[in-house]
Amino acid sequence: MIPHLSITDQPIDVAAALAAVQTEAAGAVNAFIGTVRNQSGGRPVRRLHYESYDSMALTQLGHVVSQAYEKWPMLQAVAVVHRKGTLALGDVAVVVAVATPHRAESFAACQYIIDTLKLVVTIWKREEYEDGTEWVAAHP
Amino acid sequence: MIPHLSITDQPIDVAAALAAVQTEAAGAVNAFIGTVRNQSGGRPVRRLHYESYDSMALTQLGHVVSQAYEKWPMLQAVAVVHRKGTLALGDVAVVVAVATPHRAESFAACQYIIDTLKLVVTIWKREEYEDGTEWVAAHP
Amino acid sequence: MSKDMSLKISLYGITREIVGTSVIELPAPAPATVGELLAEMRKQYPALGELRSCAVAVNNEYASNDQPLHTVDEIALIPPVAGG
Amino acid sequence: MSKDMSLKISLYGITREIVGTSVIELPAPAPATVGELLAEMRKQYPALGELRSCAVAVNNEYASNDQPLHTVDEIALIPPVAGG
Repeated sequence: MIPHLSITDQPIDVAAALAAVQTEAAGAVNAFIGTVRNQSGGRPVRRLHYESYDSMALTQLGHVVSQAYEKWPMLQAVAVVHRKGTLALGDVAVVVAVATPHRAESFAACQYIIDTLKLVVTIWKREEYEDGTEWVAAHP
Repeated sequence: MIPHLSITDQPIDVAAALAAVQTEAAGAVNAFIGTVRNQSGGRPVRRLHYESYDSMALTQLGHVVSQAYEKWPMLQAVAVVHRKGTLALGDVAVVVAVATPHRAESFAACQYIIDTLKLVVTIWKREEYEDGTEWVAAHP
Repeated sequence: MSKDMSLKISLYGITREIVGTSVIELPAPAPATVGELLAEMRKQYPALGELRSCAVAVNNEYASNDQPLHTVDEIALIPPVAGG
Repeated sequence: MSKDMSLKISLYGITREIVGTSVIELPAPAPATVGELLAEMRKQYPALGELRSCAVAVNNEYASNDQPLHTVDEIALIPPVAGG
């Protein structure tokens, strides 16, 4: 099944991402939904901005999902949607949804994809505080 | 935050369960969605029936969620909705959704809740095949 | 513990099918403990002994074999659960 | 590898802010490898050296230091990512 991967500047439709992976052959769906928190390291956040190098982000995301299919051959379907642009508190930044016949693998595969996505996918986050902004993780 | 726990004979509104746990304080939501598979142990399934001892199921579910709050004090919100009655292939049987400030704990807490729910919550499943029905897990 | 009491036992899933009703009343003298209740039910309905497990719940909690039973208790047989 | 070529480097996030533009063109003779490109960029923009990391991507893939560069390549600096 072709994975459903996208990077969008529109609000993420979580229900659509979940629907994209549900099949009658897979009894287990695990989904991770990352939303904008009102603080970061104890500092109040007002909103944030994601910048994406889209073509590379999708290429790398494709690699991550391929690796997941290799690790968990029972994977039936995967959807990953990442938001870019300006997000308000509570907005959905990313959704990862996977479907498997059995439960444990749905958790493991979903966690692998979000963990690896965060390491390699070319998206950058700039947090906006009361008194300025910062590119997250840029400096040691 | 009071957990959102219910057992219903109506179709489960997954989006509502997810919305019930999302807060601006919790950046991570993990959700497990169990759906009706078209086969069980290689045998084609036509549909299935869940029977529930509601008052005990909700009591035990409350215990499971309390244990999760003890194990993961950072848990911000939990929702569990279980369907009962007759379900068609692909129907959602159960949703567990949890919200935490950080990612790893959302996976761990959600998996703990669904794994433990399956051990102690008083709901019984009867699968219907081409040629009969069976109470799942009833016999050795 | 007096045995001069009756007990109502709720039945679900396969135990309901085995017993043929969703509530069974055991007249006095009824079993005084969970263990005695299970022994009595298995004697009357041998198919219960073929289940993978059969627990007893008292007032919505899983009960141990030595727990005493009272007429006012909400008692149920709990065959192997299969939610989720 | 000839150095008689120019390279276009795309910049994102904090590297875009440091360099002050989203695409920079390095005229011939341009760096011949990823390693040479990084050295040249860090010389021109010392603030790049203060980042936690700065990788180079060639045609949408992470590249090693010894990878050769060509005019037709899609080249980008990749500061520490922070998606999710």
